[in-house]
Amino acid sequence: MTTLTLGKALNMGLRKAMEDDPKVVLMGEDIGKLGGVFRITDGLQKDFGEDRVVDTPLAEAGILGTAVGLAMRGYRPVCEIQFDGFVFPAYNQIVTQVAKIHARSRGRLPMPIVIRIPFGGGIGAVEHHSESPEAYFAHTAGLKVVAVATPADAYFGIQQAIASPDPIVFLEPKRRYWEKADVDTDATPDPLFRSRVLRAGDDLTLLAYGPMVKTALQAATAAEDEGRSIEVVDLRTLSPLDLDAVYESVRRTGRCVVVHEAPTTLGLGAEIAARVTETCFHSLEAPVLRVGGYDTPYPPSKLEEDYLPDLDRVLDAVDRSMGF
Amino acid sequence: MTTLTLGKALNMGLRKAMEDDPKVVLMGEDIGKLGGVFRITDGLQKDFGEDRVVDTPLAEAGILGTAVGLAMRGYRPVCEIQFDGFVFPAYNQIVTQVAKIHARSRGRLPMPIVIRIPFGGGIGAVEHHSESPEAYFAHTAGLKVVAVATPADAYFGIQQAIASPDPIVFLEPKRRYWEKADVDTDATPDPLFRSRVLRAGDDLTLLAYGPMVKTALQAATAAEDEGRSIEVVDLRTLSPLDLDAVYESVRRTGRCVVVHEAPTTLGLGAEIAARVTETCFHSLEAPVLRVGGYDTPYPPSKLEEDYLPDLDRVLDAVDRSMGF
Amino acid sequence: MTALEHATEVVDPVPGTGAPHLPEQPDSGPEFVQLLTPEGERVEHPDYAIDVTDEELRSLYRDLALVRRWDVEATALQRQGELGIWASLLGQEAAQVGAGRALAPDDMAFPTYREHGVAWTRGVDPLHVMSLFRGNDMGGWDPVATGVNLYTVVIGAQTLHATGYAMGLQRDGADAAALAFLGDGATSQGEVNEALIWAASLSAPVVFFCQNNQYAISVPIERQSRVPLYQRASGFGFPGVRVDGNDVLAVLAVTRAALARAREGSGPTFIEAFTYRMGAHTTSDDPTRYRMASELEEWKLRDPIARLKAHLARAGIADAAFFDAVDAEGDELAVRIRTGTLEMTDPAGTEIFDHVYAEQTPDLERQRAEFVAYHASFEGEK
Amino acid sequence: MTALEHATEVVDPVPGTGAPHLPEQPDSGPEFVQLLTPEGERVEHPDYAIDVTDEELRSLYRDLALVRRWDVEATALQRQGELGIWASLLGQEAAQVGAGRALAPDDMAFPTYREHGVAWTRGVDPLHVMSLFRGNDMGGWDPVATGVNLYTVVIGAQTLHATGYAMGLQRDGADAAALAFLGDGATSQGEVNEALIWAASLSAPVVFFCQNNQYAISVPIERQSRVPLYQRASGFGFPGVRVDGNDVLAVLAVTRAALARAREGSGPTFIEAFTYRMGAHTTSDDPTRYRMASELEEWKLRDPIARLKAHLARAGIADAAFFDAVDAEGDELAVRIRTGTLEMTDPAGTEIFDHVYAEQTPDLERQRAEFVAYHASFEGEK
Ligand SMILES: Cc1ncc(C[n+]2csc(CCOP(=O)(O)OP(=O)(O)O)c2C)c(N)n1
Ligand SMILES: Cc1ncc(C[n+]2csc(CCOP(=O)(O)OP(=O)(O)O)c2C)c(N)n1
Ligand SMILES: [Mg+2]
Ligand SMILES: [Mg+2]
Repeated sequence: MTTLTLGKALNMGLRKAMEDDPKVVLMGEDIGKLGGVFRITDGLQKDFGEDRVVDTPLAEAGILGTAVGLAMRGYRPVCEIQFDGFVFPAYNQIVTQVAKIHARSRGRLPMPIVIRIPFGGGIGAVEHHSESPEAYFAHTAGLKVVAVATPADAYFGIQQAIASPDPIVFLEPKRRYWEKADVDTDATPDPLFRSRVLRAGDDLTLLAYGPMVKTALQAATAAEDEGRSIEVVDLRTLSPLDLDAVYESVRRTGRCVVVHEAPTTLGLGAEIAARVTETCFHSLEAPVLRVGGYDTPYPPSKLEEDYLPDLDRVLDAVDRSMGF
Repeated sequence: MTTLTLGKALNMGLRKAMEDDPKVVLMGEDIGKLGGVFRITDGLQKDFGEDRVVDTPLAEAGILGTAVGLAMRGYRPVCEIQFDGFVFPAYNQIVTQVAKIHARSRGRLPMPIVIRIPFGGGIGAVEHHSESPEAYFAHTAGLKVVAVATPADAYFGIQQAIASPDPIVFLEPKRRYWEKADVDTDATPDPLFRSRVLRAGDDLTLLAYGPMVKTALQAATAAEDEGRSIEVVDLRTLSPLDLDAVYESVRRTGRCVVVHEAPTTLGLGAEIAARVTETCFHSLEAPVLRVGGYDTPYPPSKLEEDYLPDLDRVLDAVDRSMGF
Repeated sequence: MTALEHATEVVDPVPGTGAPHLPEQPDSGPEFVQLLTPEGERVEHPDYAIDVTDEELRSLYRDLALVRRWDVEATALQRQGELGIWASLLGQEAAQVGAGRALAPDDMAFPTYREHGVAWTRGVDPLHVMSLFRGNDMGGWDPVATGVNLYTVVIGAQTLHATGYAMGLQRDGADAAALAFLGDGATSQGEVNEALIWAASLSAPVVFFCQNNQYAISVPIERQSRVPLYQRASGFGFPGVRVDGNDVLAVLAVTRAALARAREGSGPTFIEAFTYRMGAHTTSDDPTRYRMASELEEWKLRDPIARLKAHLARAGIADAAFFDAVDAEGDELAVRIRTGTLEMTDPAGTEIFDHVYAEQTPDLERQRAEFVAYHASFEGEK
Repeated sequence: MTALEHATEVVDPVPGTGAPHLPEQPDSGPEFVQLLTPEGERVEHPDYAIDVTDEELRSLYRDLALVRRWDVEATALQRQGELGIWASLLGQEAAQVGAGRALAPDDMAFPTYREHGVAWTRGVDPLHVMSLFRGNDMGGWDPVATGVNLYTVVIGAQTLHATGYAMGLQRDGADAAALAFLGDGATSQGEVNEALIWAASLSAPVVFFCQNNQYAISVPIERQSRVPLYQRASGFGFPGVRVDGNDVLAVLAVTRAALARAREGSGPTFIEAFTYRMGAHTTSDDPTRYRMASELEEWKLRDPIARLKAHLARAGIADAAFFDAVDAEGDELAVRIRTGTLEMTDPAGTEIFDHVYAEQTPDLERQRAEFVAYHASFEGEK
C-alpha cells in the first residue's frame, strides 16, 4: 500500500505499462524532458528513450494521425493531449480515422490507441484549459471513453486502457492530479468498463465521474446530516455506459441525479436520463435531474466557481428531486 | 406559388440573400463553375463573380478560419461543407473559434457565419457521405443549429440564417434535395428558431427533423390506419431547442417518440427525452422512446436500409410506447 | 529593391481573373524527369537512369493495359447500376503502376480512393476493390497481407498514417518504407502539411507520391498552389521532384530512388507526378461544366499507354501477338470482374455491429440482439 | 547521383540523438537581416534601408523599455497571486515593438497570447491585457478600435483569421494589410500551413510574422523544422525573410516592407524573427528542466534593449537624462498597472450568460434566470 497522488499514480501506471510491453509508445507535446506540463510522464523519456517517449511537433492531428500508422505497425500509442481544449485539431483523425478503422477493415486493423486528456476546470486557467469534451467522444461510435476519479483507478486504469485493443479516450480530472489516496499496486483491479457504487443509500441515486466524484461524495455526506441517504455511483466508463448497477439502485431509490461539468445540453446526463427513464420508468418518483455546466463557453476563471457544479448545486438538485 | 425542389429552393434563397446584402460571400469546394456537387450554388458565381462565390482551396479549416476573418471585416460568409463527414477538419475552428469569439469579445465581434452541411444518409454513397453530426454542434455553446425539411423552409430558412447575427450550422437533408413542394416566395415565413406542429393527434407525439420529417409523417398516416392519432412535430431548430409546443402536446398525449438518423447514444433524442421527462413528468404514460441510428459507424450503403430509421421502426416504437 | 521583391515566379499572378484553365505542361528540362517521350522515344535524364529488361517493359505494359481495362469495366458497371460510384483512374495508369511497381514486398502503400493501379500491382483482387464501390464493405482486401492500406476517403488523412507507419518501421529497424499517395487538391489540407513536417522532423522513411492530375473535382491546381507542387518539400527540409506522371519508366525510376533513400535512413521525399485525370472525377461528376474539351484532346497526345506501346513496337520489344494477347487477357479480366461483381452476395445486416470494436460492448451486443429480433419479427410476413 | 541526393542542408540530421540544444545563431549574411549589431553598431543590409529620425529612435527605445517594465510588473503580480498566469515577452521586445510600429493605422494585428509589445504600440491599455491574465475576461480591449484582435490561445488559429480578414480588405479595396503573429511551434499546425496556402492562392494582403524564440514550451525548434523557418514560404509561392528579431530597426524595416508589399497587392510575406524567449514559457513553466543556463547567458549578449541603448548613447542620440526619464516613466507605468490590477472588480456572475450569442436564446435566458434566483436564495445566509 502506497500513498500516491492521482498524477503520480498515472506516472507509475504508464511506467508499468511501458515495462510490460515494449510496443507502448508515448507521444505528445512536452512529454519528454519536461515530463508534460502536469509532469505525468516525468522521468519516462530519460528511462525509456526518445523513441518510446516522443516529444512531437506542435500538431495534434499529427499526433493522432501518426498514432494510427504506428498502431497499424503493431505499436500501442499513448497520446497526451496537453489540455482538453486542444483536442479539436485532432478531431478529424479521432472521429473519421481512429474511431472507424477497425470497422472499415472489418477487424483487420485494430487501433489500440489511448488518448489521454486532462479535463475539467477549477484550476484558474485561461480559455481552453478547463473544458469537458467527453460527450463529443461518447457520441462517436468506435471509441470508448473512461474517466478516472481516484489514484487507484488512475494507476490501474491507464494500464488497462493501454492493454485494451480498442481506441480509448482516457479522461484525467486535472484538478484532482494533486489529491492523494492509498493505492495497493498488488490488488486485482476492477474491470475498466464497469461503474462502481461508492456509497450505499436509499433515498436517491447520485451519479458522477471524474472530478465530480469527490463533489458527489461530499454532497452525500452533507445530505446525511439532513437525514437523507444518498447512493453514490462513480460511472468510470462513459462509453460504453455501464448502468446495470444504476438501474438496480434507481429501482430502489426512485430518484436519480447526474452531475458533470460539461454543458448540460447533450452532456452525458442527457443520455443517462434517457436510459434510466426508459429502463426504470415505473420506479421513478421524480424525473432524472441533471446538474451540469451551463450552456455557455467555459467562463474566465474568476467566474468558474459560479459556472461549475458544486456541493450546493448538487444538494439543490437533490432537494428538487425529493420535492417531486 | 412555385413548385420547387428543396435544392432549387436553397439556390433561390441564396441568390435572394446575395442580392439583398452585398456582404454575403459564399465559400466552399467546387461551388463555383460546378455549382457544388449538389448544384445548390448553381449559376451564382457566374452572376455574382468570383469574389462573392469563392472556390476555395481544399481545406475545411481554411474555409471556416478565413470566414472568421471575413466576418470580423463585416462580411457574412456562407460556408459549404461538401458532405457531413468532411466537416471534421474544420472542427477546431468551429468549436474553439466560431462558437466562442462572440463571448470572448463580449459581443464586440459578431460571427454571422452560416455553415451549410448536406447531412444524412440514404443516397447509396461511400464512407463519410451519409452522416448526421448535429449533436456535436448542438452540444457546442455559441453555435445555433437548424435543420430544414421542406422546400419552403429551405428557401426562407437559408435567408433567415444568413441574416442572423450568430453562427449557424444549417443542415440540409441531402436525400430530400430532389423532392418538390409548392413555395410561396411572398409569404411571411415562420421564425427560424421555432418548431412546428405538422399534424395534430391525440395518442402520441412524434418528433423529427430534417430527412426524418417525411418518414414521421408517413408513419403517422400509417398509424392512422390502425386507429392511432399521432401528432407530428418538425423540430426545425436543434439549438436552441424549441420545445414549448412539444410539452403542450405531450401533456395531452402522454407519449413521445423522437426520430433521427444520428447514432442514438447522445443524439438529439437523448436531450429531448431528458427535457420532456423533466418538464412533463406527471403527464407521461410511457418513457420517451428514441428511434435512431445504431451506435456504429455509418455502414456500407448496402446496409443503410438496415441502419436508418424507417417507417417500420418508427411504428415499432409507437407500438412499444403505447404498450407501456 | 528589397529581398521581398524577389518573389517566386507564380503560375497565375492575377487572382480571381477567371481565365480559362490552361495547365502548364512541362515536357523537358532537368526539373521534369522524363525517360519516355509522348512519342515513345527513350530519353536520358542526368539524375535518373533505369535498367529495365524487355520482359519488365512488357510486363509494365500489361499492367497499364489491364488496369485500364478494369477501369472501363467498372465505369460500365456503375452506369448499369451495379456500383454506387466509381472513381476512374483513366490517364493516371502510368503514375500508379510506376509507383506501385517501385515498391518492395515489405513496403506499405497508403492509397487515396483512386489508386486501383497501385492495388493491382500489389496483387489486390480487383473484386475486393469493386465490393467497396458496390457498397458491400469499405474494401475487402487484407491491408497487412497485401501491403496496401484500405482506401481513405477523407482527403489527406492517410498521409499521417503513412508517416506514423514509417515511424514504426524506423523503430523496428525494418528495411522498408511507406508510400503515401495524395492528390493535388490534398496538398491544401492541414493534415498533409503536418505529415510533411513530421516526416522531416523524425526523418521517417516515407515517400509522398502526389498525383497532380490538375484538378480537385472542378477546382484547377492554380487554386491550391501558384508554384509547382514539388517545390513545397524543400521548405520543409527534404527533396521534391517532379516526374512525368504519364511516363511509367520515369515514375518507376524516381519512386524507386526515393524509396531506396527512405529505406537507407535518409528521410522523406515528395514526388509530384504530373499527369491528367482524363475522365470525370467520379461517375457522379460532369467535367463539361468546368473544363474545355480541347484540354483533354491535348492530353490524349500524352497518353501513358500509347507511349509505352509505341516504344515497345518501335524498339521491337513486343509484336502484334503480344498486344493481342494482352487485349485478350484484358477481356478475360473484364469478364471476371463483371461476373464477380454481379455474383457478390449482399452483406448480412449484423455486419453493422460486428466490427465496431475488437472487444464488443454490451450496448452493441444488445442493439444487435434487438436488430436480429426485430428482423425476425418480419419473417412470417414474407 | 540522383536529384534526391541534393537534399537540403538540415539543422540536425541525426534524429533522436538527444544532443544538447544549441540554437544556431546567425548574425550576418544576406539571409539574415540586421541593421543594428548586438554591440549597438548600425550596419547596412543590401535590401533593407531604413530612415529613422533620432526622435523615432528614442521613441522606439521608450517602447522597448516600457513593455519590459510592464512585463516585470506582471510577472511579479502573478507571483503574488494577483494573476492566474503570465506569458512573459522578455527578450522579444524588439520583435514585437518593431512589428507593431510597422503597422499603419488601418492595418490589423492578430496576436497570439504573448504580443503585449504589439498591443502596447497600438495603444491597447495594459490593464485590458492584465484583466485577461487575471481571469476577469478574455481580453478587455476593443479589437476594432485598437486594430489588435483579441489574444488567441489555440495555437495558430489566428493565422487563418488574419488571412480571411485580408480577403475582406481585398474585397473592400482597402489600403491596409493584416499582420498575423505566430510562434515557431505554431508552424507545425496544419491550420497555419493552410493559412499560407490560402494567402498565396488568394494573394491576400497578409504578413505572417513568426517569432522564432527557439522553443515551443520545452520543445526546441529542431523538432518543428530541420531547416530555417523562413524557407517554408517559398514552397508555397511567396517570399520568406529572416530578420534579427532582437534588432528593432531591422524588424521595423522588414515588416514595413512586407506590409507595403501586401497593401500594394503583391501578396503575402513570411517573416521569421530570430529571437529568444529569455524567460519561462509562462509563469507556470520551469525552463531549467529543458535548457541550459549557458544558452540564456549567450542570448543576454544579444539583448534587444541593451543594443539600442548602446547605439543611442554611443551616437549621442540620447543622454543619461533621457534614460532616467524613461526609467521613471516605467516606474509610473508599473504603479499604474499594479494599482489598476488590484483595483479591478470581479466580473458579475451573469456575465457567463450575456455574451454567448448576439441574439440571446430562450434556453440561456432561462438558465440565467435560474442562476440569478439560485444565488438570490443564498442572500439571506451571508
Ligand atoms: C476532407 C475532405 N473534404 C472534401 C472531400 C470531398 N472530395 C472528394 S475528392 C475531392 C477532390 C480531391 O482532389 P485531389 O486531391 O486532387 O485528388 P483527385 O480526386 O484529383 O485524385 C474532394 C473535395 C473529401 N473526400 N474529404
Ligand atoms: C492547439 C494547441 N495545442 C497546444 C497548446 C498548448 N501550448 C500553449 S503555448 C504552446 C507552445 C507554443 O510555442 P510557439 O508557437 O513557439 O510560441 P511561444 O509560446 O514560444 O511564443 C503550447 C504547446 C495550445 N495552446 N494550442
Ligand atoms: Mg487531383
Ligand atoms: Mg516559440
